[in-house]
Amino acid sequence: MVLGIYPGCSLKGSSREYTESVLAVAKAFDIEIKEILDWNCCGATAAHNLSKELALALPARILALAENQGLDEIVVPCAACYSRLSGTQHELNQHPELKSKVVEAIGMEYKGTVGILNIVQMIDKYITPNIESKIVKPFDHKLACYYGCLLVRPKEVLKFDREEDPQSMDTLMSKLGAKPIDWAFKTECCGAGLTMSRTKTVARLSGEIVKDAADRGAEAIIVACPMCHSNLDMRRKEINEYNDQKINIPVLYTTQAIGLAIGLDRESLGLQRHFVKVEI
Amino acid sequence: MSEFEPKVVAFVCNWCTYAGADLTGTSRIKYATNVRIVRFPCTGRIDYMLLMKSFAEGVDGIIVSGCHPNDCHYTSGNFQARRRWIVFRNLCDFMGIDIRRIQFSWVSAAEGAKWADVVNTTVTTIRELGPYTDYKKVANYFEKEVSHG
Amino acid sequence: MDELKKRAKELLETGAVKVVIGYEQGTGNKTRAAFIQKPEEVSRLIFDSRCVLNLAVYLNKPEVKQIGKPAIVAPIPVLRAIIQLASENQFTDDNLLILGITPESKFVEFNKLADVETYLDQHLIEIEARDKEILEKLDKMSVEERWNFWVEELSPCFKCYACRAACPMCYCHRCTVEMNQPQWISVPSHQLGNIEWHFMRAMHLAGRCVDCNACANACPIAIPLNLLTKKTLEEIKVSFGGYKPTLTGGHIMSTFKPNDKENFIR
Amino acid sequence: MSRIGVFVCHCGENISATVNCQKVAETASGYEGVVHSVDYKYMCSDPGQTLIKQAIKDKNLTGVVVAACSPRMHEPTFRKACNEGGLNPFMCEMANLREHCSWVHDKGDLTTEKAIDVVRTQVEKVKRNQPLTDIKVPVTKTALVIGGGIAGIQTSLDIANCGHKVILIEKDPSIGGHMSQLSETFPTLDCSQCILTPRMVEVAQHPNITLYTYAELESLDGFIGNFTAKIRKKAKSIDEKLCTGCGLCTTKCPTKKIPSEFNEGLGFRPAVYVPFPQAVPNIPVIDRINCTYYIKGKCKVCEKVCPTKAIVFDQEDEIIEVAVGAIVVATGFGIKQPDFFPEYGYGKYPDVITGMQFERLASASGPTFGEIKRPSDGQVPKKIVFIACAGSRDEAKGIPYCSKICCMYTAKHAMLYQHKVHGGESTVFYMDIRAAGKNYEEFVRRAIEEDTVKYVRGRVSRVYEKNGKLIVKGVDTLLGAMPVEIEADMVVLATAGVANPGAEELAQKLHISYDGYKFFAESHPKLKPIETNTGGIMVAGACQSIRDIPESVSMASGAAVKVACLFSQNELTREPLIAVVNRCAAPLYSTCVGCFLCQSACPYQAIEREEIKDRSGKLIKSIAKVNPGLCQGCGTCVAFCRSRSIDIQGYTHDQVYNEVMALLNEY
Repeated sequence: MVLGIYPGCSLKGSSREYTESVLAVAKAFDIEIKEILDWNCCGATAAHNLSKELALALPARILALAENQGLDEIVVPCAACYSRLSGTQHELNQHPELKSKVVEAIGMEYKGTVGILNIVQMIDKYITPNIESKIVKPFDHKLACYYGCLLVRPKEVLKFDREEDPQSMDTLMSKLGAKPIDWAFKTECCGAGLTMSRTKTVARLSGEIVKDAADRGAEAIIVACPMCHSNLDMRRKEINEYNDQKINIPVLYTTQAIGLAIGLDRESLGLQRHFVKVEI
Repeated sequence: MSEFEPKVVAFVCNWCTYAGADLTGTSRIKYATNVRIVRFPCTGRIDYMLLMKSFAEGVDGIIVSGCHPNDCHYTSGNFQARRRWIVFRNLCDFMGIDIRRIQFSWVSAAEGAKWADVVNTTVTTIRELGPYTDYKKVANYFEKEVSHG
Repeated sequence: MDELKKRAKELLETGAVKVVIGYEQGTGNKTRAAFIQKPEEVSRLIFDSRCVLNLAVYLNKPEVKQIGKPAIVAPIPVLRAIIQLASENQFTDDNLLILGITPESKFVEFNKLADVETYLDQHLIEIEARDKEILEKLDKMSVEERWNFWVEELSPCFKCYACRAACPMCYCHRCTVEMNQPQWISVPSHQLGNIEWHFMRAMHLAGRCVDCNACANACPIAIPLNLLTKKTLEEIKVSFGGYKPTLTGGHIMSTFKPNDKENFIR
Repeated sequence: MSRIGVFVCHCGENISATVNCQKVAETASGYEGVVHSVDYKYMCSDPGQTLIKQAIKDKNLTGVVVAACSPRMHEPTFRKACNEGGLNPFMCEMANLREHCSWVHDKGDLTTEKAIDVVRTQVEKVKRNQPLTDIKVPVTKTALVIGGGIAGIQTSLDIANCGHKVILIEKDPSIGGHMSQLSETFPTLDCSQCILTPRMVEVAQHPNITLYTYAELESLDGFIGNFTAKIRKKAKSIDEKLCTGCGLCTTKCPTKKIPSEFNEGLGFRPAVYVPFPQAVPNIPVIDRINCTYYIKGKCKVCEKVCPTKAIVFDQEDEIIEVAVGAIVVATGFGIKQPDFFPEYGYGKYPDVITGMQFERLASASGPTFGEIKRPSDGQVPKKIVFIACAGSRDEAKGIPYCSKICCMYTAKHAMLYQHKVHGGESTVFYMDIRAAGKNYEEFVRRAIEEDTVKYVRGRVSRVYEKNGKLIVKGVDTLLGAMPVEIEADMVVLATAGVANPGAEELAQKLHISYDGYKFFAESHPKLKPIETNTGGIMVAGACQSIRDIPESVSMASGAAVKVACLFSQNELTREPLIAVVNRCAAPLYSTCVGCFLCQSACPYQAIEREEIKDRSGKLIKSIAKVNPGLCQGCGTCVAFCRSRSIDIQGYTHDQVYNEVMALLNEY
């Protein structure tokens, strides 16, 4: 079983532990992960502010690379990259004239047939079915599953989970033996890309999220997006200042939670890289 | 030689365009005399072969007009007609029949002025295009080849 | 093929059907329709790429109906025609047995029309690339050029109506071309009447044509008249999302969507 | 051989000012078949009409062309004159020389030429006209009303009071519909049941009304004036003739904890039940899905206690067949249900309720006897939030339309809350306030100004629970989109009104059309809002689109008038301008090949299947047949028929073809 991966910038930089945990979990489930060679930026939030064609061409090139490298299906762990890639595929499939324009721009053959999975879909499809027998240490904790904005939106494109009240991560965590809490901030904004430029805003937005999770007794927050992770974890100092309260519940990637449940080595999951110590 | 006077025939539905053309009259809005109106109960009744026969008999331009979408007296005759027109017009074009000579329009019973405008612009267009000699040449084979025999 | 022959024989022997309609070697390099009524004659049956006749055309003929329940050898275009005809109320499950042939020349028997319909979902009507090219070429011409093209192509037509006879969808008892009150189609086989005839034929087949090319194959002077029906096929695809023969009815040209798009109505 | 008379009218000077009428008449006199051609000042005047009648007699005319004004103006006049002159009225055609010629063109040869052309076309057309007679269709003077809500009740009473028989069917055990569930009604705040129940009783007692509750339409055949309806009377498991409505069974039934539909799940009912105390008829039904006897095979407590032995466990559904002449569909609306608002926590938090549930809380006959208590713990909510447009006007929820009644009932709810909970605080989140209606805007102002309901213009993004409170998170767009968070004890959602579940299926049984939201489609959005496209079937109330009570009632009375009009005559007279399928000699019988593609093209389901059989009854062929009761004469089928086997009277192929040919070929 071979699966392509598009890491994107975060997974190679600030969120290396996400990559590490994805690879570690994949390995444990005999999934061979092949990185797309020569990949480029997905365009993130900047490209579509500049030019629509650019915003489509960047992800299209990545998808074309995957096709040309013989990958039928890829996993895109970053929610933002995932949104860009699947959005582009959808748009180009809908509009043949845009497609031919973009194909000309990237100078590569592009069919638009690669299967694109976000991390939750990937887990759902390839890991969940075999997980029960592999669990060595049930992840018996109260967890706040935090989806953020991009993982399940827009509905028309993703056709995955309920956009206003998603459930997929909660279901997954229950399977690990955890107790997901019912809370109010599942899809609230974490501040996203403002993490550098307007730290105060991020502290306020992420602060509300962390506080609600803590108030409801969550022992950890589970995320599926490197940006969410950065804001909730790396900005904890600012968050605690905003809340005027020391909250030290850790923020874990879905893959890290799985890794812990199936008894993988903590270091292989990159847990030591977190700002908020992971002590569960 | 006098100026070319296009022959234009209009196929219209009774409930919207025919009534709209009545309103043009009651409002005394003038338009070109070149048009002859044929009344049908509904655009759904308009037979595309009548359009073909009209060209064969020497018209230079055709207007087909009925109720706006959703206004059909029979609720959906115009929707049925529209679908037929889309294919008809495409096939005409494919066979080299000059579709600039067929004007389709929605003219409601309240659009007297629009009717005058549709007629006038169609007549002007046809005047510029000139007589439909291509079709006439094909249609008049009788005169050319047989009548002297 | 052997499988098909075996089954055909069986069917005739048991009396399950009275006739097997299939293909056989004709004169020269041509194939023709075979109407096998005796089990020992099934060896005459053949199937290869030369079998382009749409056999469905015979199903509606009174002479064939008289014989009794038929089984029909049916490659994809015939299957499509059968479903279209069934949707037009021309026959039901009870009076037909279908010996299907897949594009890979494999034999597959269908017991129910509904199964044929499901099977055809994998074989939607698709205009061949070669024909698409010709259509595109014509599209690129000016109106005058297209007009001249068709006047020239159609002028040798002498209205033998082989196209009509070969078409499974042309099963009217009285064709409009034979009406004289009013005279819809100019009688002499001259350009005008030819244009009118072929135009009307294409319109009548719009949304019903199964793209079997039987009409063009039948034309003794090789007029590419299937281009006309292919054009309607293409237009219906562009404007209404295309169609496939379906038992549940809802013919594409006798239904509509309130939001059908056009750009020419003022 | 045709003998046509042409009558050219001057219309005073209206025509003759620009058209040389004399020349028109002279030219026409030269046409083949024209035996009489005159011009006259006013054809529509008495002397003018006499001219026509006289000529018909004197010249033995077989057809008449009146060249005058628009046929839309005077066609009936001249057809009548012809009839009086002894000519079939459909042998008269009009050439429109006024609206389409003299009024729109200047005086000149071209104008006269056009007039001549127009007359010529009509001469050629009328030569091919056929004498036609009006179509008569008998009428069964009984109406079927489907749905016993306020619309169905009103229409039944109105029709019955006109002296006609009515069969009213209702799928629930009692009539009353949604209105019976309401507490008070806007904009007067009078008690809903107080005004409704007398009408319910009137229905039950009316000698002209037959009421079947717990009954649904099974199938419908026929056409206007002549329908046959099959009605399924679902088994109540009660002998209605024996039951006295004493209610002993309902009090003794051991299965008591079934969520009451009438109370929107806020209260309970037993397995044998009447939905509410004022139910009409006051006869219980056994809910077989929840009844212990039907589940486990024993119990029969009700049977033991029933003093009249009215319980019949083995009763079966009964199908009855009735003949009716007209149908009024008044099946009402539905309310969008849970899972639709995960972000508002509906279904998750017991104190997030729908507007209809609030009605039950506020109703004196409701589960709390009119006290506003929250479902979770029975406490009186000190703070309440109403969310308008919960689903309505929301593309993302698939309901782009406005549910129309919510602005008003939300104002009413807030008002009732303020009246009942002194010192309570109510907030309404809204998009726009749509209070168009008599005394409606005033009502909303009263809620805001006198009852101090706080209105916040903005949407709510989420409702969640924290420390036992519901946090309503929204935005105030009038304060520069400021985020607002309100702690509430209870939240009421003004859920979107939707089509009744099953509307689509019913529409298919009735052969009426419905829109994308499954609301039944009216025949014309402006001028025929009550009729459907199927002759003889009307719609009333919220099944056509969401309506409030006054609108439903007016529509119901309107539908009753339509039915009464239909029933005012013994036979329906219809213009014979309808489609016909040709018939000819054997072996063809008809040129129709029975492809039935015309069926899907017909907007009126007027095309039926006719089976031609030989003497032994063997089917020879199936061909199309036009039902003259249903055909409206649009001719869409005609243009669609490949073999031209179907034609439309008054606009036949022969007529229009020759009309066009005459237009183009001068002779």
